[in-house]
Amino acid sequence: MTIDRAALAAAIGRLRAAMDREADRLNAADGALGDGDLGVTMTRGMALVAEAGPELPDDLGQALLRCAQAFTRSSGSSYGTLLATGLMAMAKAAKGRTEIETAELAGLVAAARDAMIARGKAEVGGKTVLDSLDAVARALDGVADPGVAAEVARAAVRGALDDFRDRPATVGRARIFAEKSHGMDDPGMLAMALIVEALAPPA
Amino acid sequence: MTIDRAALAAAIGRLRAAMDREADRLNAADGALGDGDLGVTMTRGMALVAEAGPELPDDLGQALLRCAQAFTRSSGSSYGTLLATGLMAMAKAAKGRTEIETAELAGLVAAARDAMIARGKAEVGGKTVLDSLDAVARALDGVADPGVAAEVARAAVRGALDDFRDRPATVGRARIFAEKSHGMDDPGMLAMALIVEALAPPA
Amino acid sequence: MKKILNRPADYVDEMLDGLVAAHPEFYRLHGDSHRVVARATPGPEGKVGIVSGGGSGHLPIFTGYVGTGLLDACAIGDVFASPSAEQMADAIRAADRGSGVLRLYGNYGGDVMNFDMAGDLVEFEDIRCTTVLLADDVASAGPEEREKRRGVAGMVYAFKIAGAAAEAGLDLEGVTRVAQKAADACRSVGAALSPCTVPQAGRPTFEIAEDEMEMGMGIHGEPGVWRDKLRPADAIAGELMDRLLADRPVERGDRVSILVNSLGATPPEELYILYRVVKARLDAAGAEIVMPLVGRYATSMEMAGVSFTLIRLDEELEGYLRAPCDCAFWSVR
Amino acid sequence: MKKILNRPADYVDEMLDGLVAAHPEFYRLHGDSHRVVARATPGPEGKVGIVSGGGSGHLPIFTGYVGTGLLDACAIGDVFASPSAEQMADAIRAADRGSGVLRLYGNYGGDVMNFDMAGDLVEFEDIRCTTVLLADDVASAGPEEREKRRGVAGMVYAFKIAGAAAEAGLDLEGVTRVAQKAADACRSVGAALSPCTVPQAGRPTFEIAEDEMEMGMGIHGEPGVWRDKLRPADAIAGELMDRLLADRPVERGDRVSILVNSLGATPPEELYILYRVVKARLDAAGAEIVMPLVGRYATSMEMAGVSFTLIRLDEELEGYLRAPCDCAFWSVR
Ligand SMILES: Nc1ncnc2c1ncn2[C@@H]1O[C@H](COP(=O)(O)OP(=O)(O)O)[C@@H](O)[C@H]1O
Ligand SMILES: Nc1ncnc2c1ncn2[C@@H]1O[C@H](COP(=O)(O)OP(=O)(O)O)[C@@H](O)[C@H]1O
Ligand SMILES: [Mg+2]
Ligand SMILES: [Mg+2]
Ligand SMILES: [Mg+2]
Ligand SMILES: [Mg+2]
Repeated sequence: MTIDRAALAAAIGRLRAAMDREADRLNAADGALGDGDLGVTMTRGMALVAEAGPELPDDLGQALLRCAQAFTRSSGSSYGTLLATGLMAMAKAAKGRTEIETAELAGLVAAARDAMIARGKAEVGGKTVLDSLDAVARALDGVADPGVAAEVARAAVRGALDDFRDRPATVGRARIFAEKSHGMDDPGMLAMALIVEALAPPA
Repeated sequence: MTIDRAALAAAIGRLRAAMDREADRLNAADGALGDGDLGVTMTRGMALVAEAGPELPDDLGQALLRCAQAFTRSSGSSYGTLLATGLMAMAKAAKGRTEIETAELAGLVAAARDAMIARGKAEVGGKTVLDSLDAVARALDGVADPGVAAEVARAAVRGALDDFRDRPATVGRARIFAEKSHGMDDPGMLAMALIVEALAPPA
Repeated sequence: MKKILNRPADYVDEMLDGLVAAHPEFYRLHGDSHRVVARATPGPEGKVGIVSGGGSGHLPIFTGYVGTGLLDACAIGDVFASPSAEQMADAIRAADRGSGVLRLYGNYGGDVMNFDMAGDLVEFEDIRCTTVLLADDVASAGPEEREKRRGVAGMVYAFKIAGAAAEAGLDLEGVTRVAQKAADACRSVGAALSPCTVPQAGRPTFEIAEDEMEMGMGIHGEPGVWRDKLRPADAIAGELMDRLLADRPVERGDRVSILVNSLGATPPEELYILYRVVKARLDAAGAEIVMPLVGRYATSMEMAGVSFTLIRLDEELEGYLRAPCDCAFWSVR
Repeated sequence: MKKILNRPADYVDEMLDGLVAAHPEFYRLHGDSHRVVARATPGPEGKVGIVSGGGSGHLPIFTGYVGTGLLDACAIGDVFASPSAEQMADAIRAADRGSGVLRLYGNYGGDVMNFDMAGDLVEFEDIRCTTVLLADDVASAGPEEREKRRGVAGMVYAFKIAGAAAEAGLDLEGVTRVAQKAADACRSVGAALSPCTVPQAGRPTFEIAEDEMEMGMGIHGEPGVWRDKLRPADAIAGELMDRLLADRPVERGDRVSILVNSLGATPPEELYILYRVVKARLDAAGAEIVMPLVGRYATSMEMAGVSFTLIRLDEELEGYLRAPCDCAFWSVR
């Protein structure tokens, strides 16, 4: 299976539904360590992305750029801006393409991760969304089968949550709750787990 | 007995001591219905009057003017300003005199009362210091014997307190506590009772 | 509310020390009572003087408005307490440039007695004085007893307009007439959300529940017209406007200015939310808004709440309102 | 604290509506996001533009300082939240007069990401951008990590000085250099007494006992260096000065300006009480105070507390600090 305009549109629909469903959970997770707006960020952002849905161009680069722009318009929250940054990097890589193979996914996720590192000036290992993306990119490396890809990606985001749960937050608003953050999921990592699970649902 | 410079100086001493002694009581009475500064007003004012004491001129008009000025300097509280106003009226009446007879006291108190009515734009009957002075002026009318004068003056200020205790306050800060003021002494009337008792102590 | 202070008894003196230290180009202490503030550079010889005075705790009122095109001097008492007659007399002396002095202040019993007494004191020195009282708070008495009303933020307009008239060279009668016209043209009303603490008393001026407000309350916590649950901003603004306009309706074509004033803690963000309604109401009534003022112009330290002051302008008042003025808290050019 | 508002979600939009309605001579909304405020009359063609931006709730920061000799445009987010990159890009577009735009704002992660992203967005439109970050809060990181410090009231000086440099006709490099010099010359520190409430959160930003204060707390309630019983004014002022001077000592003959700033609810009376100590300390150190600022220049709505900002001036900075500026909240002539 390759990813094309139709697959992207379907994924957007699933993502939007997932974010609407999980908004309260994300707000609560962010409320414990930050300002409690992560659910709002994701539902608002995905609503704007979904609006663009019906008119998505076939060029996947252009299509991903539209998604990125929806996030730059919808809010100024860190997560939204980082997602926009990651989507833009993926858009650049996909420019002119109407189909993308599973084998290319690892590279795209890594590109997003690296752009987000540059934007946010944080590093992998700091208990942020970067660690989720890093785990997914590494898990996908060399995987060409769609089903396997979905499975390892899901396992990777969940694994990242488990690996970092007992570490202190080091970045963003959560940093001032470094003590308290032990044993708690980073809200951005949790959001990425929900995103991956919506993009790659179990068969 | 006539009133002269020496008698005035002695009276000032007694008044100052009385106000120092009763300051808390006056503050408390004013605190219940106003801003709670009446004790401060009286102790500060009498301290300044007492400072002027040693150099009091023989001219009782001039001497009373000094006392009035001490009150205009010491504070801007209503009571201090009214006392200064009354003292000035008495000073005017006593100008050039070195001795005052008991029989003249009623007229002097009435002059003070009238000047204070003009200054404060309130009327007799409103449960204020005016009612105390009015009662004293009326009681002293036609009294020439110092001992009798002292006795009727004391009786008059106490009587005024009793007569007005159950009426509502109508003037000054206490007015907004008209309801609450039933059964409570007006702080300015209470102060005048203490003043009269210090000026005319029981034999 | 918490306060940053040293000894409560020193609050006012230290505040004034800081004020003149920070703005020596505007203010100086006059005389030796330490409670009279005068212009750093006196107005020109022959200018009519304007003094005001009252209790501390209302900055910029009163002292803050000493400046060009505003007041010449000011006597200031303890927090919420009148200055003494002698201090007021000193302020009159500082303000006098040989052409007499207007006493322009709020209608509070103690202040009135002391300013009257101060007038008696300076009479001996041949300083001519007139008086204009602000009695602009419509919640404090009905229209049939207007002279009993408290003076609140209307003072800001009166200081500005009378100050400009004096600067323009009007004589004492002229300045007094203009000030009286300005005072008569002002209507104010406020709503309080939380009290403030008088330093020497050490406790809040009144008690109010965490979800309540009081409509029509005075700036020292004098009782208002109702107390109830806190209402939405638009309802509060609507009722304040209702009360102002009921007391003195505006007519199509009227020119007005409006002051949307914070009592202290209420931030400008909230004043601007209220201003939308103010503007919509005056627009709907067909009035033209001139030089609206939004901010902290007359306060009660850290009290939360707002007041609105509406002034109806004629050509003369508008001219003086727009004239230049300058002090540490307000400058118009 | 009680707030005067309608729906919390409308707080910022309604505030901006009121702001532009009250002061159309200074401000207008630009674009259709409703969150970009620009000068009513744009600066002259060829002038370097200056934009700022950040969360709402800090008036006059940020929006209030759009005006002549100050900012050209500003993007403003929800209370204490960054505006979006697209809104910042719009502010940059509004500010551009053909000679590039300086982004001048406080060092907060979200704002930095968004302003960087905004720069990427306008790069396609050939608008040249530079960046100067304020990182003046000495309590937020040690001197060895200065670039990690939060940006607080130092912005006021930076806006004023950079704004004057742009008005004077310096090019983008020149304005950026002057802004960076001003930012580097600023040190700030604050103390909080009580929190404020973010409308959409509906609860205080932090909890603090009725008799406590927190030294070094950030303007959004970020933790400070100690929390203890409320101290006397002179002790608070002394410690704030100690911290500023420890981070960057002044020397005999230095020319400095100091901002004694209220975080919102703290009244000017208390600022002046503090100013006595500030002046005594700087006098004792042999520094000359130029144009001291005392008031509410950078706030957190109804938060009680103060901050001090000390800036060391050279001839160039002092000239730009004294240059004229004009907006609804501050005017220098
Ligand atoms: N500089 C950064 N680099 C990488 N991830 C970050 C950074 N800042 C925040 N995040 C991620 O974003 C999440 C918080 O996002 P969000 O709630 O939008 O932040 P805010 O509301 O503070 O702007 C964090 O849990 C973290 O995963
Ligand atoms: N206008 C007035 N006329 C007569 N007496 C007055 C007047 N105002 C106040 N008083 C008297 O003064 C007393 C209060 O004095 P004081 O505490 O000095 O007032 P405040 O602190 O409000 O200035 C009252 O109890 C009353 O007797
Ligand atoms: Mg958040
Ligand atoms: Mg946020
Ligand atoms: Mg009293
Ligand atoms: Mg009093």
